Amino acid sequence: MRTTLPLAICLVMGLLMLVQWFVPHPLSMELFRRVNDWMLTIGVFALVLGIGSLIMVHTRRVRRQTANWPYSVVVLLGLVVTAGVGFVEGFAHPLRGLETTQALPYEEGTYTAKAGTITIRDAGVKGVTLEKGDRVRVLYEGGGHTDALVTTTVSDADDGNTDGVVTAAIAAWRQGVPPENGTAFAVIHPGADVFNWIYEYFYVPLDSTMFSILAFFIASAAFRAFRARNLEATLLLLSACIIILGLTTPFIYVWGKVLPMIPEAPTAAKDWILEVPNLAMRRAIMLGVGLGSVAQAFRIIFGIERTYLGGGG
Amino acid sequence: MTQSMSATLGIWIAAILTLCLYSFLYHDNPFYKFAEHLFVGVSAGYLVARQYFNAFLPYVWEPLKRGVGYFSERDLRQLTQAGETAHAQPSELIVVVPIILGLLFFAQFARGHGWLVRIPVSFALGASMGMGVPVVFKEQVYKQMNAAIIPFDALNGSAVAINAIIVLVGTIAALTYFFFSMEHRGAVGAVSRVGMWFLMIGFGSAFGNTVMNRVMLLIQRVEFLLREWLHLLPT
Amino acid sequence: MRERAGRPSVHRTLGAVVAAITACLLVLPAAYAQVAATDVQASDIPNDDGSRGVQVTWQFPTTGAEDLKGFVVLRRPADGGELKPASGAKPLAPKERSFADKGAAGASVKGTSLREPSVPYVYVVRALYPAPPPEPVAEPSPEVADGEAVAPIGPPAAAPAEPGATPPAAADAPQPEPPPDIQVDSSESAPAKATGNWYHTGRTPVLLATILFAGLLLTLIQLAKAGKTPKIRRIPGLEAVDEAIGRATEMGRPILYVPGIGGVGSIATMSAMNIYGHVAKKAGELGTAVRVPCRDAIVMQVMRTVGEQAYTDIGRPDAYRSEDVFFVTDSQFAYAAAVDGIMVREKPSAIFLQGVFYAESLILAETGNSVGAIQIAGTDRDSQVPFFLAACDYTLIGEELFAASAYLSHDIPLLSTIRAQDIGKAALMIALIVGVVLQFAHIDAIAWFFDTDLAR
Amino acid sequence: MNAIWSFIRTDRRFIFLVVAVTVIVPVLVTIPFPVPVSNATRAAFNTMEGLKPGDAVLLSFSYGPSSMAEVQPQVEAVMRHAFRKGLRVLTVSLFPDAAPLGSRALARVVDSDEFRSESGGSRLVEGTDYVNFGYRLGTDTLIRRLGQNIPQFIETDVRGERLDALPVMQGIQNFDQIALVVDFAAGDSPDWWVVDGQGRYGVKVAVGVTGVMVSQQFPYLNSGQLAGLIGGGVGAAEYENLINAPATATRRVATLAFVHLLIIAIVIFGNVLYFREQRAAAEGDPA
Repeated sequence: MRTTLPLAICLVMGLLMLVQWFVPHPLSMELFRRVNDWMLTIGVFALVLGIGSLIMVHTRRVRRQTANWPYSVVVLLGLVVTAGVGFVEGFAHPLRGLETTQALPYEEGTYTAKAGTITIRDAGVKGVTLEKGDRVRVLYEGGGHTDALVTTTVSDADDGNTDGVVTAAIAAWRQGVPPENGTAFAVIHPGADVFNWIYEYFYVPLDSTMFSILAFFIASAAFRAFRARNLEATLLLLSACIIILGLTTPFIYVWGKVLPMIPEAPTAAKDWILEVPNLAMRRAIMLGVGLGSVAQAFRIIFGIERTYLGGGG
Repeated sequence: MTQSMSATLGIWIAAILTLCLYSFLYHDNPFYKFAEHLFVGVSAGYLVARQYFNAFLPYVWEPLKRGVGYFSERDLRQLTQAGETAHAQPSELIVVVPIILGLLFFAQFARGHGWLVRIPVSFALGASMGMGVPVVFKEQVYKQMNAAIIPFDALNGSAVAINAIIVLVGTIAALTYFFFSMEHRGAVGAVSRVGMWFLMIGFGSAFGNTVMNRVMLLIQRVEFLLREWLHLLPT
Repeated sequence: MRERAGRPSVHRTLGAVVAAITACLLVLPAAYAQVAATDVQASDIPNDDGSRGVQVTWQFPTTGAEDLKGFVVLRRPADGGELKPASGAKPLAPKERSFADKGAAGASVKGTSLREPSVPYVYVVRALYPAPPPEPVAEPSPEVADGEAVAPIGPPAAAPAEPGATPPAAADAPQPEPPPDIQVDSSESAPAKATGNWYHTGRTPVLLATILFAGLLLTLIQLAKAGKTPKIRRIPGLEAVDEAIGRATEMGRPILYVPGIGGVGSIATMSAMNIYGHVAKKAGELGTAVRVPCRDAIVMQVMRTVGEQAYTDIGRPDAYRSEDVFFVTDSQFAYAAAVDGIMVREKPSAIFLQGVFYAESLILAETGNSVGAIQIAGTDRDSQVPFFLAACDYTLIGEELFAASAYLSHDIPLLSTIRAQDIGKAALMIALIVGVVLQFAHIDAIAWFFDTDLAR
Repeated sequence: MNAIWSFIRTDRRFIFLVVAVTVIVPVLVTIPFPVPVSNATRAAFNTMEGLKPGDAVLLSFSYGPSSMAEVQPQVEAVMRHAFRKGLRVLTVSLFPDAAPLGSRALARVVDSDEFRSESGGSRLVEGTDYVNFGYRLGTDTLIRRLGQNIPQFIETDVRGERLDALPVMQGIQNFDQIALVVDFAAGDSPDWWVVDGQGRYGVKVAVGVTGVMVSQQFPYLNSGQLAGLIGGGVGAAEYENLINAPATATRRVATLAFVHLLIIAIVIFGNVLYFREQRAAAEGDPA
């Protein structure tokens, strides 16, 4: 039971999805979609375990005051603050979730503002929902603007037709008095701005900096590893150097001046390596890896390889 | 050029974090440790919120709600807008199958029932392996085989012909290197040695080609520090 | 006769073409040859889920109708109803001889991949000609066998659908400004319906390979069980595994096992799990800790199962610590930064980098190298192999990683699957050589077999 | 002397320092470098140069933020060239990630000094001189749909204006009226354009790609299926050079050249060290 059931599930799912690829029928497409959705669902639960593991590791460090424990506080704070901001902002605007603020400027329609309501006539609001918490902004002709908060969610479709005429209940205008009727206005759907600010100014720079650190490591790896120890190592280093020089514009320029009879040689050599030996070797790896992957997949489907279940069972 | 307060603050934070990470190149130090742990925390927090709104709600919660016919005011509004009536869709309840599969992960905490964890694992594994087989055959094996043969249809000019033959020889030699069930001695050894040369030239070219890309990323980063942060460069 | 209407015979087609050409020649002096499309055929587009609709094809003479403006394809439900244009507002170019009517497909069911049942349609192809100048009107020739000219009045639906009906003369119609085009309709096609198909014929070559390979695999396993033990060549990177674990034990420092950033669905990650099983056993016997930072929660889960079993197998289940297998974060570079931190702080003496790696490969390998660990790497991403070659002591290239599990376990069924792979490779090599030779003779049978465009 | 050498050999931080200096100094002090032009980039330039004012070019954006460093300058250079020639510029994004980057490039070029009118605004008018279709779903299917009928499939531009009403779209039905397509790619999209756009509908196609993708495009270039190829940051700099408007790419490529030469120097230096050691070892151990 403990081994047979998982192996049977694996076999059935494997063969089912294998056959599915050969069947273009909608039922088969639906099966494919469902199984993929289900794997996403399963992943959500696994993630709970993963995040749980992360939290456990770091709370334990804090509790036991092991070396570097203050940094574990940083991890936990980063986690709680980022996720917390995401939840607060996401729940505040459930329709838009974690999107950033969107402003829909309308320049062709008209609005009629009264105390407590505003009526918007514009093709752009056809079918649009003004959510509670959205803001209507009216732009003054000479510059500047005034805002009002939408107090109840209302949609263009509420009156039975999507004619692009919406009347929304609003709170007081920020500037006190309702603006004169006019044509320049916008609807602002506030979004998860703090959450996205964290993403843009914490996550993105950290991510791209870590990526760019590779430029340093590539240099130190080249220094240490590119030694002409034997024929294979020499081929590796020569091929790398030819490619690099073929992409170095001043080198090509100087080459063209010194050897004008073969001015294109560095580029041509670079291209030849990429197009001929490189292509051959990549093709071989792809074919080999392709067959290897299929064999591995069959090993798992047929239950020959069962390490993932924890040994022979 | 005016920047909003939040953008200015953000650029300062981004610049300082950038320098913290670069400090690792000198030595592991408190600044790097801080940035590294912050990076882990923020990325995990980002993941949690994203997964909640983009995976948990649409793939777990909403189908359950639709299945039992519980609709929020907002759902109802959307349904009527789409011209549909709100009624329970029991077929959606099939989502309990993956939910149970997912919950089985927690069986590891129940003594004696740990083996139940194998069920969701074998489900996900079996399905992805099954999906993989034909696609790998088509995308890797068939496509490459076809591409390897086609050039011999119209060989115009000796240079093209020689290159096509070198590619063919290189492919076969490099494939020979990956033969496992025989020792690489004698003729097989010689061919697989040639295959190794092709592999090395190919790996070298991949290395050389990547240098440009990585250095460009570093230049972009340095430009950020010097322009957006320090304003040493014209915008 | 009913049947013949559904499947126009060659004679009839030829006759129509000849008649059409004759008609053209007859009216040529007037320069307004109004030939109709002939042999309109409609059929379900095969190898799809029904969404690509119905393919409509027709014949049209290549000469004699130079002033043809284009075609409009019209359809009506087979059980009656009006003819409506199916090919959009703008006419199809005169060179077209076929049209895929996506509109005939059943509507997709919202939120699913299912489709509503589709309706069978009957098709008519309408040829459009510029209206003649008001004065001399060329009478459409009655010899036009398989179609008729239709006066340009009203909406297209007003066109008579009955073949052989006497066409009203164009001149009789009122002449609005600008004059509308002259419309010449073909006769109706047999009904056709867009359906989902149960087998994709273009994928037969892949099916063949799948069955052959699976059969080969299972046969070899049976043979191996009957006592034919397969041999396998030395793989240096794998021979070093035990050495690396031993060294870590001597130095009293932990082992770091990095399973890459792939998910559980990727084959390289699976191989990484298998190698981990072996490493955990060896290290467990020697009492050395193996630390496993994970980027994917399911991978972490499986790694824990594998580790637990490994310790059970060597009889020390209590020595297994599940917290040694832990989740870091799913962000690629945050993961790399954290693993770098572990490397410089815990100074492992052996580092395994096995599985799927992208750009972070060199970040990890260089840092590992700088702390002086013995490093064994393996990945199926050929673009990352050079960085492992540069910074690690041993590198498993591509397929070698997949072979590792069989190699380390000495399990006979597993070893025989490696042999199956080799036979597969040999078959590919032979196919390659034969294919190239045949290609010189302009026989593209093998290239065709491997053509993936058919399988789309 | 030997002590310094052994320090360099054992401490890679020396290399890090040199790399940092080699990047920062050229970024700060712009050093003009000659950029020789490759045939592939020249072919792209000549194709564009051969078009007549009023011809339509379709720019297809199929890249993302991670390939921006190389591709974005290509987009700006090609766009600038097209506007200079008085061509009608149509843009479409094949991936959602690409849409903001494409719009940003469009805004930068349109609002640049070169196209400023006397009144201070840009003399290029959206809808008259150019149109942005935004992101459209469908990848390769999209290309086939565009080949059949552009206004019918796209309907409205990114602002929601109907295409039939836009002066820039007058007379444009399908690929027959598109003089050239330039695809800016970081993935498989050149294949789609060559197979579906060029192969099926016969439209002329040129591509701008990231450095790592260049080699895969050569078969297409040789067979004439591609009318030009701009490869990576270097290709972008070449194009900037050809249209005589050196910008981001020219500056970055100058810096890149220093780092490239540095790496070559590092490799040579490493080998010199290696052979010295070998010789020393051989002399010290005559057996």
